[in-house]
Amino acid sequence: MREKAISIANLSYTYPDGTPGLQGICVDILRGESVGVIGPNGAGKTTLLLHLNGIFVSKNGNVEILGKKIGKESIKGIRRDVGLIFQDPDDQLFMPTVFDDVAFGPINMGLPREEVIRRATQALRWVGMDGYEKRLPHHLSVGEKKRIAIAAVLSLNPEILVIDEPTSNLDPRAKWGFIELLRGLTMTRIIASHDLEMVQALCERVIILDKGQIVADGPTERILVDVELLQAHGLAPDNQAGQSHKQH
Amino acid sequence: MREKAISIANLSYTYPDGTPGLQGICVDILRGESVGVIGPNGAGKTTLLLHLNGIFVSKNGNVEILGKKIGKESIKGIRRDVGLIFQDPDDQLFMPTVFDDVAFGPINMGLPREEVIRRATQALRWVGMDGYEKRLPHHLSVGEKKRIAIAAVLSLNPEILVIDEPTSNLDPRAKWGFIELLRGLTMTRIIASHDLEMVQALCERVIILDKGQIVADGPTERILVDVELLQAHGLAPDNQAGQSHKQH
Amino acid sequence: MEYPQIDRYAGLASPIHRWDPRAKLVAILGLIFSVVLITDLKMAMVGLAVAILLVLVSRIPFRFVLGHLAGVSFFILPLSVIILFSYHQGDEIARFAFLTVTSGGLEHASLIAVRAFAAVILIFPMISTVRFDVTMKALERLRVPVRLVRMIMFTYRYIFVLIEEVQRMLRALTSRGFTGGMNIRTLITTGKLIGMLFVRTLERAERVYRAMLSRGYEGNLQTLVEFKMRKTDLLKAAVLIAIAVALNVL
Amino acid sequence: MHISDGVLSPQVWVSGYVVTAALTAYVLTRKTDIAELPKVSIVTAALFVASLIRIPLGPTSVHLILNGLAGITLGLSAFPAVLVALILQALLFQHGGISTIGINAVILGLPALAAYGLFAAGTRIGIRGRYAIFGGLAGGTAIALGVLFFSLCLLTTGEHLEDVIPFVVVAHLPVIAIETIVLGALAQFVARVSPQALRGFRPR
Repeated sequence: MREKAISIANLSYTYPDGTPGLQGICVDILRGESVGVIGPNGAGKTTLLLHLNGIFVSKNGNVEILGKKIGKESIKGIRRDVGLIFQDPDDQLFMPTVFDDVAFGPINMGLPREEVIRRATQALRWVGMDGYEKRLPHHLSVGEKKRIAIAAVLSLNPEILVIDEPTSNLDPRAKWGFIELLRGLTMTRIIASHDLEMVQALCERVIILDKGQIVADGPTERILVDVELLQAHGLAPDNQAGQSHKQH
Repeated sequence: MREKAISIANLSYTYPDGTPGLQGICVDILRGESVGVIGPNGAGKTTLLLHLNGIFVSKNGNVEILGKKIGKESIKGIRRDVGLIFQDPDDQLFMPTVFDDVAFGPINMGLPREEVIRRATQALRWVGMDGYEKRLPHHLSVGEKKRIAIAAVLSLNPEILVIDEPTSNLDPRAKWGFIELLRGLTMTRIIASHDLEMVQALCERVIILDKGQIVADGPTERILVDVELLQAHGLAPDNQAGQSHKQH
Repeated sequence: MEYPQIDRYAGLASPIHRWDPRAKLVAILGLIFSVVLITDLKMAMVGLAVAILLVLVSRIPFRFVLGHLAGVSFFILPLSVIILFSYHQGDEIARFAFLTVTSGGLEHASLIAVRAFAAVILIFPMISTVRFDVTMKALERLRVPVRLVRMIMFTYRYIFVLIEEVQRMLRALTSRGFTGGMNIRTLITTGKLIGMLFVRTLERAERVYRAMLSRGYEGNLQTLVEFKMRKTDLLKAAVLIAIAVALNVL
Repeated sequence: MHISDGVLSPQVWVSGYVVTAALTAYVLTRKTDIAELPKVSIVTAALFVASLIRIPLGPTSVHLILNGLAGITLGLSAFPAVLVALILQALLFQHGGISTIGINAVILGLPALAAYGLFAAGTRIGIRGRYAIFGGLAGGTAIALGVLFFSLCLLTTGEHLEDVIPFVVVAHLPVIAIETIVLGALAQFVARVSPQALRGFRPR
C-alpha cells in the first residue's frame, strides 16, 4: 500500500466571526495521488487548503502531512514539503524580478547561494519560463504570472502541490497549456476548482465539498458523471437552465 | 433593416506606454443584437469596451452610439444609454450599501427622489436581489455582487449593455443562473469573454479580437465550430493538448 | 488582521439604538467634549459612570467594549504611571525605593485616566448602536463637509476589500517559509509587500473611477437617506446635553 | 503616536482643530479633477490597511504609521488622507481620541507634507538609488517630525506631562528606523514596477 501524504481526521474550523468554515473533515490522500477538490463558491475549499501547510492550524493536531502532525516544531518542514499556490498570482508575486520571486522560498529555507540559483533556474525551466529571470512579474500576462507562481513553489522541491483555482481567468490556450504543465508534475497534487473540465483532465480522484463538509469522495470517472450529485451541489446547471441552453 | 446601435469606423488606440491596443477596428452592431467579443488574454477586449461609453475617447470621433458621435456634448447621454459592467464587482460596488449603489446612476441623472427609488427597486427585482437593499457589499458572495453590479446599471435603463467577463470566478450554478438572467434582458448586448460556453448560450453573433484587430466576425454557429480559427487565436486547446486530454 | 466590527451590535434593540443618529451623534459628541474638559476628579468619575450607564442601556456587551479598550490602555496606563511618579504636589502618600507618590500626583494621574476612559467608552453608545454607513450619512446631514464624508465613505468601503487582499499576500508569504523576525530582511520584504499593495490599489482606483464615470459620475456624490426626528429623539438629546453642561458647571 | 482623549488641555486640542480645518479646507476645496477624491480615498484605504500590519519588535510588535508614505504617494492630499485615517482609527478601533483628532492630524499630517516635499525635491537629483534613499529619508523624517510635534504638545499643554517626553522619544527611535527601511525598500520597488505611481496624481 502507498504511504499517506495527507491525513486529516475530524477537522473543523470556524471563522473569527462565528460562521462555520469546515465541519468534521476526514480524508486521507496517498502519495502520488492527484485529487480534485470541487464545490461551489463559499464551500470552504480555500479554507481547507490553508490547513494543508499550516496557514490555519487546528488546535487538535488533526492534520498530518507525510506522517508528521502540523504543530510548532514541524511547521517549517511542512511548509517546505507542501507547496501552496494561490488563485490570484498577484497575491503571490511581489518581488522586483521573476528571479527574486522564484528564489524567495529557497532563501527563506536558508539554502546556500549556489543552491538557491540552481533551484530557481531549474524551476523556471520546468514551467517553461527560462529567460524571464530579469522580467518584472507585474508586467507579465496572467498566464505567465501563473507559471511563475508555480515555479516559485517548485523551487522548494515540495512533495505535495496544493493549487487553488489554477485555471481561473486564463484564456483557453493558456488554460490547456497550464493543464499540460501540471500533468507533467509527478508529486502528490491537490487541486481546488470548479472547472470540472480541468479536474477531469488532471485528477484521478474527486472530493466534493459543500457547506464545509465532504459530501462525496471517489474516482473521477464515477463522480463527474453523476449529474444529480453535481447539481445538488451547484456544480452543474439546474435542469431548467441546461435545457433552455439546449433549446437556444 | 434594423437601426445601428453601435457603429465603429477605423478605431485605433495606443496605450500611454506606446504599445498598440486597437488597430483599425470597423464594426457595426444592430439594435437588439447580442454579440460576443472573444479573444485571448490581452487581445484588447476591455480596451474596446471602454470606447463604447466614452471612458476612452478616440479623437477622430469614429465611434457612434445610436447615431450620435461620442464627444463632449453627447457623452452624458451616451453614458446613460450604454451600461458598462466590469469584470471585478468590487470595482463596481463602491457605495456603502446595495441600495446606494443601485441608486447611484439615477441620482447622477438628476431624477427625482421617487423615481430613483422606483428604478432602484425595479432593477433589484430584475436581477432577483430584492430584499438586499440594506445589505453591505462586503457581506455578499461573488455571484450576488455580480447581480448587484448588473442592477446598478439596469437602473439607468440603458439601451445597450456591455459586459466584461460576466462569468469569471462563478461556480457552475451561479454561472448558469447568471446566464439565464442575461438571456432575459432584451436590449442590445455586447459580452466580452473567453468562456465560449456562455457565448454560445447567449450570443447570436461572435467577433474574434486578437492583437487589437478583428480577425473574424460572423454568426455564432459558424464561428464557434471553426476549430482551426479558434486554435489560431488561443481560444481552443492546441491539437496536442486536446488529444492528450482525450487519451487521459 | 481583523475587519472593523464596531457596528457588530447595531442590530440590537434599545432606546439608544432607536435614537435618531443625528441627535445621538450631536448629544454624545457634546458629552465627550464635556468629559475631556472636566478638571475635578469627582466630576470625572460621574462622567465615567454616565458613560458606563449608557453602554448598559444600549445592551452592547461590556466584553465587547473592553476588547476595544486595548489601544487606549496602551497609551494611557504608562502615561498615568509616569505622571504618578513624576508630578509632586501635596502630601507624600507612598514611597518605593527612590520613587515617591504624592496626593496631588495621584489625583492628577487618576483624572487623566478617568477622563480618557470615560471619553472612549462614550464612543460605543454613539457608534456601535447604528450601522457605520448610517453614521456616515448622519454626519453628512449634520453638515460635516461633504467631501470629507465621501472620503471617509470610500475609504471605509475599500478597507474591507484591501484587508482581504493583504491577508492573501501575507499568507502567500508565510506559505513559502517566510517568518518575520526582527531583521532588515523582514522590513524590506514588508516594504515590497506594501509597495505592491499600493501599485495594485492605484490600478484598482483607476478601475473604480471608470465604473463611476460609466454610471454618470460628474463629481457629485449623493445618497438618499431618510431620517426622522421625533420628539423623544430631541428629549434624549436634551437630557444628555444637560448632563454635559452640568459636568463642567457644577 | 495617537494621543487619546482626556490628556491635553483645551488650548492645544482646539488649536489642533483650527489648523486641521484650515489645511483640510484648503486641500479639499481646490479646484481639482473629479477623479481625485475617489482615488485618494481608495489609496487612503490601502494606507490604513498597511498600517495594520504588525512588525515584530523585541518581545512585542509595532504597527507602521506610514504618514511618510501618505506624503510621497498623495502629495498635498496626504493631509486629508491622514485625517480620514485618524477619524476611522478613532471610531473603528479606538486608537487616539475624538477631541484629539485635530491635533493628531497635525502631528502626523504636517510631517507627511514635509515627507512629500523632501521626496519630491530629492528624487529630482539624478543619483543612483535616489528612490530608496529619499523614500527612506522621507519615511524616517515623517516619524521624527511627528515625535517632535508630539513632544511639543506634551510640553505646551500644561498638564505636567514634560516628564513623559523622554519615554515617547525613546519608544519611537526604533519606529523611525523601521519606517526608514520599509519606505526605502517600498519606494525603490514602486519606482521599478510602476514609476508613474510615485508621480501619482498630485498637482503638477
